[in-house]
Amino acid sequence: MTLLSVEGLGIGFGGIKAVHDVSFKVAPGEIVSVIGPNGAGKTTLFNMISGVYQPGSGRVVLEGEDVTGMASFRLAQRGMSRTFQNLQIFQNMTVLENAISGFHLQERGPVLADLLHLPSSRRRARAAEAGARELLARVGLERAADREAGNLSYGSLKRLEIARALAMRPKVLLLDEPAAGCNAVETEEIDHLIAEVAASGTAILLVEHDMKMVMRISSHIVVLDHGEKIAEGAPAEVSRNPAVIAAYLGTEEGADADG
Amino acid sequence: MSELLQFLFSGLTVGAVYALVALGFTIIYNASDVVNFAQGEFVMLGGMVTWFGHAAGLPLPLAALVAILATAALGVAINKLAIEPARGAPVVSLIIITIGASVFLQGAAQLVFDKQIHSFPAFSGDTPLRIGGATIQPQSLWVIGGALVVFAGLWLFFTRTLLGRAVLATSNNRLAAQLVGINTNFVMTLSFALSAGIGALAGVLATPITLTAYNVGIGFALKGFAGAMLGGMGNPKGALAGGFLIGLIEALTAGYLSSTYKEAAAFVVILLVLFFMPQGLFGRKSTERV
Amino acid sequence: MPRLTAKSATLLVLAALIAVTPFFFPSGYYYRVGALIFVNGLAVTGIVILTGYAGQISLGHAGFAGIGGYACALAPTHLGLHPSLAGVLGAVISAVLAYLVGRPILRLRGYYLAVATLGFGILVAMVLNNERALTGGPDGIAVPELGLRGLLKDWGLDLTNGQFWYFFCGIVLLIGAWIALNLHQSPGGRALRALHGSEIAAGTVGIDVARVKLQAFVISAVYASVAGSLVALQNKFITPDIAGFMHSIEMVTMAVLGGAGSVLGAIFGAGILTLLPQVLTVLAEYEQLVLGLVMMLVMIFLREGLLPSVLRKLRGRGE
Amino acid sequence: MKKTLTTTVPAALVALGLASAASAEIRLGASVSATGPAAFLGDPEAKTLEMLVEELNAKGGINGEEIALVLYDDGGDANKARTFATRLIEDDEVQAIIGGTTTGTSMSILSVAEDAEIPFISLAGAIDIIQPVKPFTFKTPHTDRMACQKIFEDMQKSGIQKIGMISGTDGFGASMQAQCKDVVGEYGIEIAADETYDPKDADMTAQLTKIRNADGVQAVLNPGFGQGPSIVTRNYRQLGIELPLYQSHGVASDGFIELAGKEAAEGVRLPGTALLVADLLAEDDPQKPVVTAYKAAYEGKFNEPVGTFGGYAHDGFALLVDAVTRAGSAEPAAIRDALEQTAGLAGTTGIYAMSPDNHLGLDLSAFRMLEVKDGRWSIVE
Repeated sequence: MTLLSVEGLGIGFGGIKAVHDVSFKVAPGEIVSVIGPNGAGKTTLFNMISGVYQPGSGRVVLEGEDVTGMASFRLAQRGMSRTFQNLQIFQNMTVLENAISGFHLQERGPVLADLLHLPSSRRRARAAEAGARELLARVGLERAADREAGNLSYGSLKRLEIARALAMRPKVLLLDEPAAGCNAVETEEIDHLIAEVAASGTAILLVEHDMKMVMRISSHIVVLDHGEKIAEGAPAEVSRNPAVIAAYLGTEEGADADG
Repeated sequence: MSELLQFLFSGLTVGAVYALVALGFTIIYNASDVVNFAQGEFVMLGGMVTWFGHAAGLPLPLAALVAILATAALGVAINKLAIEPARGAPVVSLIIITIGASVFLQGAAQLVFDKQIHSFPAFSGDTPLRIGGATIQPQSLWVIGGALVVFAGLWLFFTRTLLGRAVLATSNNRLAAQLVGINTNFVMTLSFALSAGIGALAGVLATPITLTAYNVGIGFALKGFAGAMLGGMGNPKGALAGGFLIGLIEALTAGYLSSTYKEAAAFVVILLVLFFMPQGLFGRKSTERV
Repeated sequence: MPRLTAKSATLLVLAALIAVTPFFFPSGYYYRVGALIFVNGLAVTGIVILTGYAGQISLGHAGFAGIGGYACALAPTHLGLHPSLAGVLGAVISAVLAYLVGRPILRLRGYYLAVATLGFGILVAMVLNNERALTGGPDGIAVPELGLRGLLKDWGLDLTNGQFWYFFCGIVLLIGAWIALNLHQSPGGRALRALHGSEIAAGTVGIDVARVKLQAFVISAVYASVAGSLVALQNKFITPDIAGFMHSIEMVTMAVLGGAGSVLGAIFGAGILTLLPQVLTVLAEYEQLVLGLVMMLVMIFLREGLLPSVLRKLRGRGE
Repeated sequence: MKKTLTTTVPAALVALGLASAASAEIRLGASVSATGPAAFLGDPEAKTLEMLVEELNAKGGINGEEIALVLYDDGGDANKARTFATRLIEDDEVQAIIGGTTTGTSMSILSVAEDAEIPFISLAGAIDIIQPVKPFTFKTPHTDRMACQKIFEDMQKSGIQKIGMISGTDGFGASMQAQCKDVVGEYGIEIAADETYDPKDADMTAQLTKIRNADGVQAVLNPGFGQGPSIVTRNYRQLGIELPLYQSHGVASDGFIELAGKEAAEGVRLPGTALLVADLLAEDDPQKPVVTAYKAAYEGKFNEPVGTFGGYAHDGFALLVDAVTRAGSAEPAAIRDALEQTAGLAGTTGIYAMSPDNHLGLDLSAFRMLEVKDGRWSIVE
């Protein structure tokens, strides 16, 4: 069964093909990783799937519905959520509020009720707060709840972003380098978290440079180079693929550095 | 036909003033992403200082030169004292800082000079030129010529000189520019001096037509800002086109439709253009990096 | 729990200020200044929602104040509405107009949004200026008496005109502040602040950014409109200046100067900028000079605005 | 903390007002637009009032009492004007108010003054200020309507039947435009083209071309003040329009000729006051001494030409001084009664004669039709 299917997706910037004809499928509970050297087009691919960029060609299909180029808030309503390589945290809010905002689709209601502080508005807000606190506990940030989000460490912010993305109970979750900048312990925690989320039935699409992590948790790997898919398959298969090895050898340090 | 020509002359005269102001906006915006609402005050100062110098006995060209240099120096001072310390502030704060500078300069001008309306003689006399049944004042040609020369100069500067490219590089990516060894502080200083100088030049050229007083700046700033945005902020071509376009729309609306709502026409056109082209006519499309 | 007190603390401080300061008033004129501060505070509270919460700029909000003001002048004579209902009508018109105008222009960002809202404000001011037959043109137009003061007198509460408007505007400001504070911690307000933080991230959690921006724009337009109505009713006279560009700038400056992120800060800013020209009458020639300096200095050195910066300093010292 | 609060709050509040002065003086309030869009009018008004008060006090005041002038700058903003009027009355406790440079600010001040029963002498043009008559409100300038009438009378004499109008959209221009359109029919004159310009506009050739091309236009009238009329006059010559050009009293000053340029201004007519032609007045003209003295004092002190608007303030002050002198009291009600009985008072604008149903006291004879000849104002007879 396929939850998300990417079909021949491509985009160009100023005549340069950034991504060209990339296709793959993700099933519920599956962890699919997209890897490739720096500048291979991984984040661009994510931006197209999640509606930040309009694809130049191809289709994105979510649960049988064509959602190509759909605004990201509509994708969210259909169960797609994501995190960002360069954090997109609401710096003007507390940690708790960041997490609560992940519950937007559940807590939103008539704005008039919000303005007048009606019981319905309070009820929605309370429910969201309870959920948010639970999630913060799950990612180990419960004690930072009332701090300004801007004051957190990089690793904590990464986890906060994941918590926010999880708040909406996505059917498919796009994680763009969740472990970048995290130490070994934090990486392992994130590792567990991702596995746990996948186990609950969420499809996960992952971009990650930490190859050990990728090999450990991925059920399927897609390899990009120069915007094109050069290989695809189970971790063991892909790691033996000569084209993949060649691509990585070309940029030796690419395997560990941040993109 | 001669009627249309007359409207076009009117629009070009006024449009050239707007274009000069818009070009001033563009330079500072390119270097610092700041829209300097005090730009109009530079125009006012160009006119007022020239009048003051001329009235005090300086020959007109010398008075004009003094006005341009003094205003350029003032532009540098504004950059050093008000813009540089506020680097990284949100757009709203920057708008208020530059409007604050504008209010301050107006307040200073009314103290240093006075609240009367002033003018000085046109450069080439007041005998209108007749072209195809329409007339134009020689001073209008000075203003139109000034706008074109400044545009050409800027174009050459930005595309043909190392310094000009350094300014563009700074606008694209400040940090990267610093890394390749561009002195971005100098670029900023230069931009403010240039922009203020061009503003003052606009004042010098336009005053024999528009007259000047301590409070004329805000009007120029609004129209110049509108022109720059219509053309696409940051693009000299856009500033030139936007400025002339607003002048022409106003004149043609006044001529053929209603003089009461000629400014409304200009703003309706701006709203429509922005509706279909959110970056203005010649603006760069920006792609957000995430 | 602490958030609850922040909200009630703001309201308490405001209420106390409104109730207690009259005891120190040496003359009736101070009621007038107080009422002006409250009206400006109300308009600025709307800017807090638009700019402080949602991060959007408007340089044309005086246009809505103009609509609210002229509704009170025109609806009673032309439609036979009671002046208070005329104010409500003005708010409705402002809201509808904000909706229609906001839909296309709120797609714009930063300076482009600034120029578009500026254009809107100028168009409104132009219509008020030029449609002399209807609006009285630049000379202005008379506004009928609200009549509430007479009613209160019949009920045994005899206030001077100045006192009445002081307390009336004070109460409306309190209501306005209460609503804005409600919004701050509500789901809807959180969505606004989220898009201020990051529009892209707001989209990924399902926030319909365009729709939420429009909400903020409409709500803030209603604030400006009601403030405009209060000015008109209080002065019993109105001129197109109320919709002018400088008034729009004044509103934004008050909010940002005091601290657009917080309702109390913005009202504080309204107070400062309303008092400034009154204090500076002794040095009238220097008024613009000082105002310009204040605007620059506060924005450069106290970026969050006067009140938040001062509070932070105090707190910093306390710790 | 508590202590500082209780002492600083009242101190700050007191700082808002002026320290209240001794009571053995006449307290005169003024709110004019010394800055803002009407600064061109309000600035000479403020200067005139300050100068005249100083002069009078140097001479010993009225009835032995000095005048204390409290002057505020309302920036042309009606809302501010109302605040200052409230402040003048409630806080400064003035006995009379002069001011209201624009119609909007005058309307704001008058409603406060009427409520408090303080006499108010407005310096603005609109007829609405004194019609219907309000007990405590008076004004010194001619109404815009009278200016229109004076101009149309002159046009009628020259046999002009069709005119074009080009008006500023500022308060002055718009108000006069409306009044002129209102009375033009009485003179058998038709307005064939009706154009406007924004006070900040730099070029009016488009509007003037339209007027020129309108059928059968025999003269052009330009109500407005500030730089607009100067630019209109220049553009008029630039386009080579040969028709008579009428300006309004809004630009009645030597400054206009200077800004428009002597050549362009040549032949322009406008309804002006005696002030502009002080040296041309007959020796027995009752206005001659007043006008000559004011002109000499003002131009000597401020080194800029006198204008109609400063003259309005001069007359407002003269009316007040005259009323207080006659009343022998500076009680607001007494001043009001005396103002209403003003008779034969020569001012710069005209000779004032008030009555219970006329709070202006000027008629058309106060206006003189002036024309620019050889770069100077001259009287048309």
